[in-house]
Amino acid sequence: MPQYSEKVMEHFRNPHNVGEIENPDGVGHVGNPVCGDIMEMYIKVKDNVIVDAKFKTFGCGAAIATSSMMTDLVKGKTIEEALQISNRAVVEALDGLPAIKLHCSVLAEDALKGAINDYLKKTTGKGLPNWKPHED
Amino acid sequence: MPQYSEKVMEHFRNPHNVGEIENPDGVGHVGNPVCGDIMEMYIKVKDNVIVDAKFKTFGCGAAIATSSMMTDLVKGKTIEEALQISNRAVVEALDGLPAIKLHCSVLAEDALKGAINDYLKKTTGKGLPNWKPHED
Amino acid sequence: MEKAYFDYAATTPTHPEVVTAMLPYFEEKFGNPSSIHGFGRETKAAIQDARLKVADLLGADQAEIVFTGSGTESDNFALEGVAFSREKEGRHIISTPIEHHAILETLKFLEKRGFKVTYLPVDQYGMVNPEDIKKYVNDETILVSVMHANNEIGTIEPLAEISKVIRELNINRENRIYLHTDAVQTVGQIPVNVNELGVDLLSLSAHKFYGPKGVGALYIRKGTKLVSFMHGGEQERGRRASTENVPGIVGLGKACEIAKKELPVWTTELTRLRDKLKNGLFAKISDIELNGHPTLRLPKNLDVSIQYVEGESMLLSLDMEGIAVSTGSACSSGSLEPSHVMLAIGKTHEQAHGSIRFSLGRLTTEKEIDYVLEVFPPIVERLRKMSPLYKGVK
Amino acid sequence: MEKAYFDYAATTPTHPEVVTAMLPYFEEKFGNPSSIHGFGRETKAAIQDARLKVADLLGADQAEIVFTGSGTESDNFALEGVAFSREKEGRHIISTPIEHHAILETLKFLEKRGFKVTYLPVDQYGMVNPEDIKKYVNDETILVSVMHANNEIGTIEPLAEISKVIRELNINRENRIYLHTDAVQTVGQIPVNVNELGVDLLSLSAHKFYGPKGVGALYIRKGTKLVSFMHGGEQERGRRASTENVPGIVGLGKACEIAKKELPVWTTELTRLRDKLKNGLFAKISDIELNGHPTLRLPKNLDVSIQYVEGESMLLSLDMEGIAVSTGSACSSGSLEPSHVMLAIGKTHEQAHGSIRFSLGRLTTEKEIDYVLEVFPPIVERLRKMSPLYKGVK
Ligand SMILES: Cc1ncc(COP(=O)(O)O)c(C=O)c1O
Ligand SMILES: Cc1ncc(COP(=O)(O)O)c(C=O)c1O
Repeated sequence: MPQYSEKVMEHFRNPHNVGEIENPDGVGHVGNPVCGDIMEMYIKVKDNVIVDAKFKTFGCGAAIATSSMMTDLVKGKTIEEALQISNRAVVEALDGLPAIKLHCSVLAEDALKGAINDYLKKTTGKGLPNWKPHED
Repeated sequence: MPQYSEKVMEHFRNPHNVGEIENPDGVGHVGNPVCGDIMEMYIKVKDNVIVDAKFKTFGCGAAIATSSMMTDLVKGKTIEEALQISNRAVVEALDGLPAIKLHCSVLAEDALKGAINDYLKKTTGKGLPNWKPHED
Repeated sequence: MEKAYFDYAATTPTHPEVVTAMLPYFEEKFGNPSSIHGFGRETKAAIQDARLKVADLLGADQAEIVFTGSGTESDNFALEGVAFSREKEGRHIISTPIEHHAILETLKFLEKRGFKVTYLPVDQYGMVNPEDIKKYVNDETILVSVMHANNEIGTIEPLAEISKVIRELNINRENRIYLHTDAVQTVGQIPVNVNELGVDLLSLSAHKFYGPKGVGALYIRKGTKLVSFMHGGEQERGRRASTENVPGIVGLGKACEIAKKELPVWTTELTRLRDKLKNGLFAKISDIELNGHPTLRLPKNLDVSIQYVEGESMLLSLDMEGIAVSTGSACSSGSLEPSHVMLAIGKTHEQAHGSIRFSLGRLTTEKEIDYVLEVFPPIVERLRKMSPLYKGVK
Repeated sequence: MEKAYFDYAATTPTHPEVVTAMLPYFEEKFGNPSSIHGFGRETKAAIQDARLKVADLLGADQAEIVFTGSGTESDNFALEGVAFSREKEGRHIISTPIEHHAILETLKFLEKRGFKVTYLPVDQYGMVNPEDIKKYVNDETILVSVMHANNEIGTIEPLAEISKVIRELNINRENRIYLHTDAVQTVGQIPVNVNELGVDLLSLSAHKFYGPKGVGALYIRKGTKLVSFMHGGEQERGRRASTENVPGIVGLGKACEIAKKELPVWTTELTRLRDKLKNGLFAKISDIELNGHPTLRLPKNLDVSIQYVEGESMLLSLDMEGIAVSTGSACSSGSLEPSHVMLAIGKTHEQAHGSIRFSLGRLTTEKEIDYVLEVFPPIVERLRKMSPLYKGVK
């Protein structure tokens, strides 16, 4: 049972970038109801830069906060920069997560990679090399 | 651990008939340090009637109270009457004893019988038939 | 911020009269009940007085009550006590999949030590069918343990019928089957009588009905064979070692005394408030369903599954408004699995993850119910807007 | 009637500051620490704070402290926890014959379940010789349990030397021998540091040092293998199930905090008063002897055997004067055997039956000592006059 940081609660209370993007350039969809967390991430890309990102999440406080933080972090980043954002970066930006909630940050990383994969497939015909979501 | 009746405590506080009788007509000696209780009972007999009884006891509250009560009960009784006084009569006269203390009343009965046995031996040459103290 | 506590099934505030009853036993009447001197006799008498009150509430004899450190200890004591004292007669135990962890984990421990456990099926309300016991019983069966009411979904099990079935079976058996019930959620909350239920062993915990935390009791019917769980001194007639928690035991006694008096009022009032809450939520929130039995349930309990939203996020959102509830979602349990109870009654993972338990108590007010009805529907709405599962529904 | 409590080794009055610290956790801060909502977070934090205080007193890490329901539970937990988790590595345990019943009875339970126990010899003071462990250890040995100080005769065991011996033995072993100590009589009373003692497991109980009854703790050194004793929920990181006794735990924490500060004062003052009592009694009563070690003993403890008189009768006579003491006589134990400790150190039954323990505490006054010195010698005299054993002596 988690003790969340103030930062996590802030993002949970007022999550940034909630919603869908119409005609997105990439969509990532990860998780399933069995594990209790589902994330959808939408990105809009212009000149190789992520100009907008939004999410929809079914999940716990940590799932919502990591989604919110991840969308914050990627905005304005190039695709290459965005791919460097690890789940650990999200956790740090949130001032930490309880151990049993770390998997939520992995999910957020997966959702982003999924969206980028989708974007690359659409634009280059090839997705991220060897990419598939983590097993839960 | 015992919860004593008021009557037991009365006899413990102010035991009756403590001491020895000089030139007793009978002495009973029962118990041993291993079991934690030792009783000595002295009787003075006149015309087959116990005219005096005294005791010395090493033992717990119940041991002292039962000794005191037993000496009270036998005084004025004939030998035959005295032999009818069971440990249960002592317990009743004391308004009961905790279960783990019942053996003290048995000891008091034994001490009395021992004294009577001694008296009979001295006077008739024969003790109580088949008498020996209870095993502890 | 307004505060509204709806988690009485998790624990209750100690009743002020209980605290008052306990207080003298800390500084003033502090003797060890095993001591012979006056300080000890005083507290020994206090424990005995408490024992009478517990026995009175249960319709038991005082000699059948053993004080323990909690509901969990009572459960461990009952199961291990029977198992280890009767293993030569048989090593088979029957229970249910919806028991509290205090039962389930103890059964697992016993399974590792050579015992076999069969879990009775339960229906969609979590209800056991007493007749099933006949199917699962075998020559080795020494114990049946079925909880009196479920802590999560509130369903009350047919204990009297279960004990009837067992009594019939026992007629033709050499190794009598004992019946234990975990009544942690019922004692002090609905009428519980050990003879009407026909149980041999019954666990209770003080903090679930306005007594203090850290004290419980085990009812042990006369003649029931049971080895000690806590080994040591001769306390509790040699059945439970350790210096007695005198203030706690006195508090438990007082809680039983109060419950005995107040129970009828609590039951009617909680049923009324709970139903108001239920009707209000069902009117204001779509795609919501009740978990547990519609009528044979604890008056205090309202457990619902709300589709498209996850339990912890609802719980935290309610917490931000000062409302305390509980959830069967994995996310709150410290494990990654959602409530075993929800899964056992055939709910989907999604339903389990979306479950919220409101449990009411003697201090619950009409105003608190209104507050939840005002605050909760917009929370659900807001979280649903965020939920990818809700899309198709809009 | 004057009152003088000399039974602090049996239990202590809860410190007023401890009661004050506990009070808010009954009615106000009553949440279940396992609950995620604010009511739960509040009490979870309180428990964590208490854990730090216990760890601080013992020189341990907070993660090494598990709260339990009592000293007895800690003892049962330690022994069964090690035994059941390491039975594949070996089934031999070494202990002493002067342990508390909480240890001895648990060992008996384990013996019935296939474990072998060796009891180290003790000398006339109850002292263990650490070198003896080398003689009794075998390939199957998984645990040594030696109490830190004896509750009856006050002797302090050479734990640091014992742990040194075990450390040396462990160098050449695959199955490491664990060292457990029952420190119920020392924690909060003399300095206890888990690293200086070199123990893997240590039991303590709050009510022995001005904390509340019904709460204890087990120190578990990091990496120590141990199965749970109480099975159920995930409390205490899964090591001890059951809703936490929040007020009790807060009280234990406070008691540790107070002890840490007051310990040096208590120790000197109790030693002074105890020695005054001892010198007074030895001057005024003939045929009296000290039980336990003359110097390596608890400051609070004065245990004597008084010839020709039985313990319970002295105890009751003192009680009539308002003085509370304890005795190793059979007559007070509920069994017919006198103190196993007295017999183990080679005392005769008579000496055992004539033993009286005075144990002092922080509220003991000079005046109380004077009162005992005035009242007790005539009691002995009176009872000796009644004693058939005294005859030859007069
Ligand atoms: C049904 C049931 N059994 C057992 C327990 C355990 O009781 P305690 O927390 O007092 O150990 C609880 C509550 O936690 C419960 O609801
Ligand atoms: C040495 C020792 N160990 C264990 C215990 C048991 O502690 P508790 O009574 O808290 O269970 C005691 C006191 O009763 C004791 O003195």
